[in-house]
Amino acid sequence: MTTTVTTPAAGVPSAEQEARPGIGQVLRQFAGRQYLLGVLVVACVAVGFARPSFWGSGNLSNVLFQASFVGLAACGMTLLIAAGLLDLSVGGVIAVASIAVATVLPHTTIGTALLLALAIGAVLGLVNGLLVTYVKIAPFIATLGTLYLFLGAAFIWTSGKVVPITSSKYRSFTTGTVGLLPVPFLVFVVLAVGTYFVLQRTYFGRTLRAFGSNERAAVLAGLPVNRAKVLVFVVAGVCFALAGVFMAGRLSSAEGNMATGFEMDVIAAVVVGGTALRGGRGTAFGTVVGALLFAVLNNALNLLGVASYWQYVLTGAVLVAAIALGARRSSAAEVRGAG
Amino acid sequence: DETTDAATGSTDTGAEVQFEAKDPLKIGYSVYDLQNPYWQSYSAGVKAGAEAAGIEAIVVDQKSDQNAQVSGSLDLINQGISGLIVTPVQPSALPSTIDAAHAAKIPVVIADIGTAGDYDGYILSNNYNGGELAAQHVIAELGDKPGPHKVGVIELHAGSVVGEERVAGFVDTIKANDAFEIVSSLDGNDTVDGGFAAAQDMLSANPDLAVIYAANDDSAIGAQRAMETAGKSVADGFFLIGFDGSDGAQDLIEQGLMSATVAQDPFGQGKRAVETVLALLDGEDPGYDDAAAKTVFFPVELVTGENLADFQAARASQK
Amino acid sequence: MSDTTLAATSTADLVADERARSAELARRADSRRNLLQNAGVMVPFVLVLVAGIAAVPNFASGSNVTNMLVNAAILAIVGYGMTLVIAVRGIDLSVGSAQALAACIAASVVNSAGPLVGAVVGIGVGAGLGLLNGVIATRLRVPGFIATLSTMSVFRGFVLLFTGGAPIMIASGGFKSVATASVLGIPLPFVIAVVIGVGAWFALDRMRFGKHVVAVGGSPEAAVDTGISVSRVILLSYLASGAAAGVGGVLLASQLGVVNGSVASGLELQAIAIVVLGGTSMAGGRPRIVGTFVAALLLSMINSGLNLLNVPSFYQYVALGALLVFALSIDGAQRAAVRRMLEGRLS
Amino acid sequence: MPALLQVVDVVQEYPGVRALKGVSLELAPGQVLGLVGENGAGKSTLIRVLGGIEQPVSGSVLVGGTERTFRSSAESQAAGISVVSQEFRLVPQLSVADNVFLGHELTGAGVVDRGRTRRRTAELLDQLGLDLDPDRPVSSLTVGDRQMVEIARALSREFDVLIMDEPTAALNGAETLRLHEIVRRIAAQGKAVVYVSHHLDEIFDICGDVAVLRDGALVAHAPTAELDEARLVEHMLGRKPQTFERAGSTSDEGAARLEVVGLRVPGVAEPFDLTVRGGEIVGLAGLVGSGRTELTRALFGDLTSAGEIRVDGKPVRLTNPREAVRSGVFMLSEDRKGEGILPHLDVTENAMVSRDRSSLPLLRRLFPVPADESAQFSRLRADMRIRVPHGRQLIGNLSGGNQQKVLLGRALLSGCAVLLLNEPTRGVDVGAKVDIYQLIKQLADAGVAVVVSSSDAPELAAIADRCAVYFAGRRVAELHGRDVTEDNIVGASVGQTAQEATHV
Ligand SMILES: Nc1ncnc2c1ncn2[C@@H]1O[C@H](COP(=O)(O)OP(=O)(O)OP(=O)(O)O)[C@@H](O)[C@H]1O
Ligand SMILES: Nc1ncnc2c1ncn2[C@@H]1O[C@H](COP(=O)(O)OP(=O)(O)OP(=O)(O)O)[C@@H](O)[C@H]1O
Ligand SMILES: O[C@@H]1[C@@H](O)[C@H](O)OC[C@H]1O
Ligand SMILES: [Mg+2]
Ligand SMILES: [Mg+2]
Repeated sequence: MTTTVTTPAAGVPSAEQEARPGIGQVLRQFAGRQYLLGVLVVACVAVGFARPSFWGSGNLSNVLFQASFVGLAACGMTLLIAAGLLDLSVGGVIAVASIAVATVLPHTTIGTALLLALAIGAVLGLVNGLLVTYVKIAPFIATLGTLYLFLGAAFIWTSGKVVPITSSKYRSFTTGTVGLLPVPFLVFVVLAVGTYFVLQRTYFGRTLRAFGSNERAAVLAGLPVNRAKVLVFVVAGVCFALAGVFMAGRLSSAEGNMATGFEMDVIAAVVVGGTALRGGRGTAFGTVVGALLFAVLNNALNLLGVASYWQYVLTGAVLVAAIALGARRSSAAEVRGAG
Repeated sequence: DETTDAATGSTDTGAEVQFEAKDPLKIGYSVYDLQNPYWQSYSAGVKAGAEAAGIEAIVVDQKSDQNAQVSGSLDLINQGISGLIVTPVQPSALPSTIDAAHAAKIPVVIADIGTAGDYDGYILSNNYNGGELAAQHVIAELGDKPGPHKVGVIELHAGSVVGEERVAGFVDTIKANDAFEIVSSLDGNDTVDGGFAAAQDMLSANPDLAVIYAANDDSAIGAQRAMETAGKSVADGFFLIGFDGSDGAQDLIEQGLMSATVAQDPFGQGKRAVETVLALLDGEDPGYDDAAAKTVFFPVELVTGENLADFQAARASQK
Repeated sequence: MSDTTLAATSTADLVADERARSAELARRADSRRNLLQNAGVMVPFVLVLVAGIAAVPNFASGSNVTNMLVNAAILAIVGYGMTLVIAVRGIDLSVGSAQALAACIAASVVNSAGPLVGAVVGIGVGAGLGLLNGVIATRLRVPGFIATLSTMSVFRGFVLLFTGGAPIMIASGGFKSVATASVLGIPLPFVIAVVIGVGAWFALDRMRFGKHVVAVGGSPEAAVDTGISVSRVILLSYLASGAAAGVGGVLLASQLGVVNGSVASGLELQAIAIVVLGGTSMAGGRPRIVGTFVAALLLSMINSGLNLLNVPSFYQYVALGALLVFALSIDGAQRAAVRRMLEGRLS
Repeated sequence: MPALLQVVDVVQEYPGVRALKGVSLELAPGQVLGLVGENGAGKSTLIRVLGGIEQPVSGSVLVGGTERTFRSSAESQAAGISVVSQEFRLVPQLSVADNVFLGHELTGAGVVDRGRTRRRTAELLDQLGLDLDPDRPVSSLTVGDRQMVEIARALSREFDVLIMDEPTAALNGAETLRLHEIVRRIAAQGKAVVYVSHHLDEIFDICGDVAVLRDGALVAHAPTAELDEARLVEHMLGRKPQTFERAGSTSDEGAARLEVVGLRVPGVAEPFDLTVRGGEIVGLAGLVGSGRTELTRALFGDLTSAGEIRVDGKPVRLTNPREAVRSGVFMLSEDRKGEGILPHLDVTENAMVSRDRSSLPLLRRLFPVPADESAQFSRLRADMRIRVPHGRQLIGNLSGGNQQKVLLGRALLSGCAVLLLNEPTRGVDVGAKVDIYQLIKQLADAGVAVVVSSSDAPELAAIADRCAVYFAGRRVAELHGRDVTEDNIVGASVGQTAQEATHV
């Protein structure tokens, strides 16, 4: 048997050099995100090539409107999903908050109506938060239950009727544009930046990601897990209500059905954007791209005149293709030790 | 420049809008939901109307989504159409769409369901009247037999505009008659499986149910199957009435499995909607039944086993 | 510490006793936890059952019981597949569309080639769609949520294209009677659901495949390290889910006698709901077929009970929501109790 | 002698890390090879390559002289390699028996033969001297028992080469000795064993040869007989080891920071009394199951307990960990993966989550300031020699020992009055251990009351001023000052003191 004994090398242990994240790694991470953005850009260019009217200001603002409704709600959902939670009651919260706006608008100022909507979003979010945190019901079922509860409340409140919004001031505020950009889109961008900030730059966001990653460890680290859980549902409720505020303006009305099925669009935008359902991490930037991607896709199918039934097929197929392409490249995104 | 800022939502105030036909002449139809046979016929009618006029029709499906109603209509406007036909999932959401269309000098014709805003034409099926027709038929057939006859109603999805009217027309008429009692009114979700489940449960709760009125044909078709399972049959005097006059319902009536359906004329309405748009573009009178409300009325008719053949013949000649 | 062998032996005895004592404690805590966890959905089930019988007229009537059992059966079968997928940390949002496509193709094949061929083709279609989901999730590495969200749309498109949006009436009386037939007074679909359920339970609890499912869902790293082919297990789970949707689709076609492209929409939420209600954890690794089965019955009873009471649709939303929350809050309270009890364990 | 297993120039890389820089090794039948090295040296990486869990960037693995590429763990197993990995790879939801035979179930037609599985498992466990019900779900097992199940699993397979990555990290002395017996027997059967441990005495006990990895490179490979512990450590660290000197025992004057009177903890037989003064390090010793863990959990509000707890003289009611932290108590769990790391967060955040912010400037108290936090982390990294390329690395990508160091950093930053440490240096290399002891000592000197619960008797002997020894939920001994020795602790732990009643 050979015996190789090298003498211990004197020197600085390598761990002491202050290494920053390798430039390669930063690039790779960025490319991981850029990738979806790339898909989005390619999609826009391709559609614009086939249908130049895609770049028309009217069309762009239409796309941005669509992206904003989903996106506003998706900001709240991003926080929830990063925390390993979920809220299916989006459609219910939007309905109740919007109906409230539509109901009080004739009697008060727009500002008051808005505040009322956001307050309702917060209260309904609180209900979800308490059920999940203290009654300890799985988020999926708790919020499925409250979805029905809120929808029922909305229908009962309005007797199933539509509550019209006649205030033209409200409508022009919620559907107005600043330059080329729709107001809700601007709000969405601000909210997305805020979401990024909350998630990455605050102790609250860190707590969310911490218990989304390993709840038991977060509790033992002394983090205010319960409070954060309740709070994130409240914040999400406010985001949903905000989406409702603008949606109601666009529809000039509010009613129980106004956002049925919306929860799936919202969750899809978040997940496609790259926030994994298992929690622990979230990307607000991805959510913005995800929301835009869906809006562009739907718009493109209409502009290209794709027949309805084929739209179902193509929507799904494009989505799979887009994600599959990227998934190969960034499969290393799985987190070790997250079993 | 045809592109408009479609989202400003500013309301045109009364001023007469000058329409302008663009070249090539295309019209757009934003349809409620193509999963439903009724709207399939409607859209076929629009296409037929366009073809007859030698123009192109672009159809966009809202897929029952209110937001898609708005964005889909705007997508059409942004494609340089000359006329817009909309069947709104949510009529109250129409005004901003209409404003955008008008800004692009495009006339807007509302196809069924309901209106809001400054529309240029409205093609309407009389849903309340349809409910009345269904009730009157039941009363005529059963009214003198000793009652009270138990009646079940299958509603459209919660919050449906036309559903409310269809149910109201029926219920108001039936309630006025002592021989009938409405014992159950359930949501059939506008679908075959929804209608099945609702009928199943109302038959369980009321084994002596005598009448089911379903507010659309898909749910009536589901209800028929539930009746069969529960051992009820039209042949034995049970009454099953649907709404729409869809092909599926006609088949069941022909086989003696369904009593009647309140037929609307979606195909005819679609054609008429196109004609209305073209007339507006040409500055001609579209021939409204109610000029003040810019409305064209489409009557509904009751189709039973007896008049089915005539009905079908009339419909065939229409195409 | 210069003690003799005598002290050493009694020391060993002491240690052994101590071990035995704590093992016994842990064992008892385990079995009690199992018992309570299994009881999870049973409590609301029994409550609703009793309330239904006591307060809802005709709830226990023959026809209503049959209806509830058949509806529960069709839902439960889809739920079994979903249980499997969720147990491996996946999710299948496409079950509704897959069921619709299977039902419509089955219906048209029944009309052209007879009931048996139709049924087989329907199930085969479901399995094929499930396989497609599995391939997308494993080979293309698309997360299950996105994969099946996409195919939910794709399959719905397929079925609408296939039917052209028109209903397909099934002519064969024999086929339609499957849903209404009964064996010894028990509806056939229910018997089928029980048989499949027993099979699924056996496969999960007693077979190699089941151990692998639990491993992949419970600890993917452990599964990889022990040489289990994780992607094969995931693929098979999606396949099973599709096949289950296919079976459900065939039964649905038989029950409805007429199907069109829009049947079974929203089924995915119901299916996931019963799976979670039944105690299968979304975190993976705990498939609970029996729970899924009981939860399907529970949901079917709730739906039917509310209809029998003729609760207006607006209030049905509220009632269903309240019942779901209530049912799970009982479950949550139980779990909290178990947790408290488990804290007594030595570690 | 033909080599059973050969590793030729294996290189493995992760983003930003070259974990193996061309390692070559040979294993002969009957050989027991010790594999040692600092935390993050690449031991586990090498093992993952051999186990087929990771594919190397370059280099080859030869089994019986023929080159093999393992694309999965199944392929490595088929080639006769059986691995006990450092991180537990058990499925908590499955029973002990199912876990042991996971991946190579005893089946007929796909149906698991439960009887045979149970019997074979019982035999294997018996061999390991463990009396454990094969039907128990793994979720209910103690860490030590889980370790044994892992070992049983490795033994249950057919193998020519057995590789064990820190198998004794969670075992007590008796169990360790039994495992050594088994290793010797296996070697005697002509099979080869690779044995990783940070307990160098073990290496000298059972390994014929030892290979030393440093920074991904093989720096030494020699018969154990040619080395002594000091030289081995020198090879590992690339420098002379420091030694930990316990400063003279602390005076008894410090104020009591933690006072516990009559605390009743479920699962612990006797009410619990304890007083810890600031600056004092109190050890809790005892076998697994003795109740140590429960005590620390109860003191951290993680177990419901009744009785009196005072922190700095103020009575506190601790019903959850959050309250405990707010009252100035912090605890580090022994379950690193399950209850310690936040896998999706980077090492800096993992170290900072519990940081005491009360004395920070306002901005930092309201928001985490990246520059400040990375400075903090750099300090920790230097103090504890954490091997990590940068502060943004995810903690899951660190070696086990380095994860442990980050968690210790978390505890150190918690700014608590009372620090409860469970197995603080489990899996930590010899060099870093000394650094960590130093840090704990510093913390105590700064006035913190430290309670260290450990199954590592030498560790307690090294740092504890006082040591309470538990047996079956009873305090059987309390050792002071010079009496805090390895022998005394071990003796008391197995109950001898219970009979002799020397102290108490
Ligand atoms: N980690 C935890 N585990 C279990 N229960 C907890 C936990 N943290 C908090 N709780 C419970 O939730 C309640 C509210 O908790 P919260 O997280 O708001 O902590 P807090 O002590 O009130 O912190 P703060 O005063 O900063 O809000 C607590 O009184 C406690 O009963
Ligand atoms: N998946 C990964 N991604 C990035 N770096 C990794 C990954 N796995 C391991 N490393 C790095 O590779 C190096 C070697 O790690 P390894 O686990 O082999 O160390 P080890 O010798 O087993 O240490 P310990 O004694 O602490 O277990 C470490 O620097 C570690 O951070
Ligand atoms: O039957 C149709 C109904 O389903 C739809 O909702 O509205 C119009 C109808 O005629
Ligand atoms: Mg608080
Ligand atoms: Mg290691």
